[in-house]
Amino acid sequence: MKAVYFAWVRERVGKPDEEISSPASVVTVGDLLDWLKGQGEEYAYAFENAKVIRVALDQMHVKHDTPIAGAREVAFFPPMTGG
Amino acid sequence: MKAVYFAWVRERVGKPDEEISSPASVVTVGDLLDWLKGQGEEYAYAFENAKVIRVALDQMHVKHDTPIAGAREVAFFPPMTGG
Amino acid sequence: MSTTIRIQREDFDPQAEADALTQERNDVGALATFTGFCRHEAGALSALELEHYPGMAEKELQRIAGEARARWPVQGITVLHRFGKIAPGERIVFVAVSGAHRSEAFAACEFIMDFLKTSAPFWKREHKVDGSSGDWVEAKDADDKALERWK
Amino acid sequence: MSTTIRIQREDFDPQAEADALTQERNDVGALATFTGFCRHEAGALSALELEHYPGMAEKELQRIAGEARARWPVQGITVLHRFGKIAPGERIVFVAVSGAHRSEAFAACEFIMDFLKTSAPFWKREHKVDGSSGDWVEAKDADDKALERWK
Repeated sequence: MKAVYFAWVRERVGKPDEEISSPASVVTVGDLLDWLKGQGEEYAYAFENAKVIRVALDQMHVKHDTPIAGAREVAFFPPMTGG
Repeated sequence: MKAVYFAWVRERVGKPDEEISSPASVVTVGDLLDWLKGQGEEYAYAFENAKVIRVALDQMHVKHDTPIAGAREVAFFPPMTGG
Repeated sequence: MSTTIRIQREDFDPQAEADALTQERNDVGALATFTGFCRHEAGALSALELEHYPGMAEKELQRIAGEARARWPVQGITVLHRFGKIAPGERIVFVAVSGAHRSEAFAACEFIMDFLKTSAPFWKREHKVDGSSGDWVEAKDADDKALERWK
Repeated sequence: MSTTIRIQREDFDPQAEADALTQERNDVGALATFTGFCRHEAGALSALELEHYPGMAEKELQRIAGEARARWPVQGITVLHRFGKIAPGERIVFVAVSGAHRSEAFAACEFIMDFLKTSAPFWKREHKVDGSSGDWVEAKDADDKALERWK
């Protein structure tokens, strides 16, 4: 699965995107956030306040309890501030 | 007092404006409408449905129970349809 | 904090009016505009003829703009309204409101249009393509109802 | 019934966009537009930098425009959003909605802006005149609250 990061999430993780491969125990978006937090200091920092992180699966907004099954792209970003 | 007429009120009365001089018994805008209705067929036709006629005294909207005292210009017209 | 009211026979340039509002000060964050056009009415209409009450029309638009300012902290307000014969597809009215934020610009712009419709002294008469004329446009209940949200 | 969504680095021409909407069919009676600008923030800001999620941003704007169409019988919808560095006074976003009547054009235009603010994937970072940068603009409670009126 391709992970993409935007705005300060991207800055904290230190890269715009990467391939990730989570274990079978990771079922939901929330599980994935928890798992990512354990992947290094930069991830722990980016996702320290996981509640505020917005997530999109294949470019559609999803809630943290949504299963990630089948998604090719997962995006993590702060609340939007366009317009 | 100068009376001015607009839209179909003007067409029915047959003139855009005129000087009018109402008797002392005419106190309110409503009295003036009643008095005008008696001034000829064209006025009776223009003001046959007096309820719908909008009135302005010195270019300010007023209700029919407003006293006309002191006004220099009275305007009669249908509901507005601009915009 | 300029208020511009103009009633004129000729067409106007919405972009020039918008630019005037947004370039006059440098803290504009939002510009809401409304333009009203003469509809074709399925091809039956050759023109609308707009009559107005000179003097009072300007005063009413100034009064409505003033009420909008009393309700919302907007910056510039521009209200333009044409009179005379207006062909289908042509502009009739233009309202633009600038402000720091969008909600007040939108609200003031729609408020001004709603009150303009029901209290600015303009009247429309239809001219048909068959050469007949004389039908004055009737006031719409929907326009009176539109005022209720501002109470 | 066209919907135009564009996300671009360069500025746009609001009048050309408005003309495209109102000249594409001849029964347009109303055009509501909104333009959002980069504010000067009392002179402290040298630019805003807008990051977006390519692909998803277009999809979200299409989705929002579609929701507006499902709610109101509007005609044309145009939504333009810039990305990259934008100087104070420059345009950031433009929404235009045409329709037969004003109430639906106003409502759809404001609805699109309200949802764009909270669900289109754009993020603003401030660059200061003192050369410092890095402050990401924080999302505002007012923007979340603005959605409540559409429920």
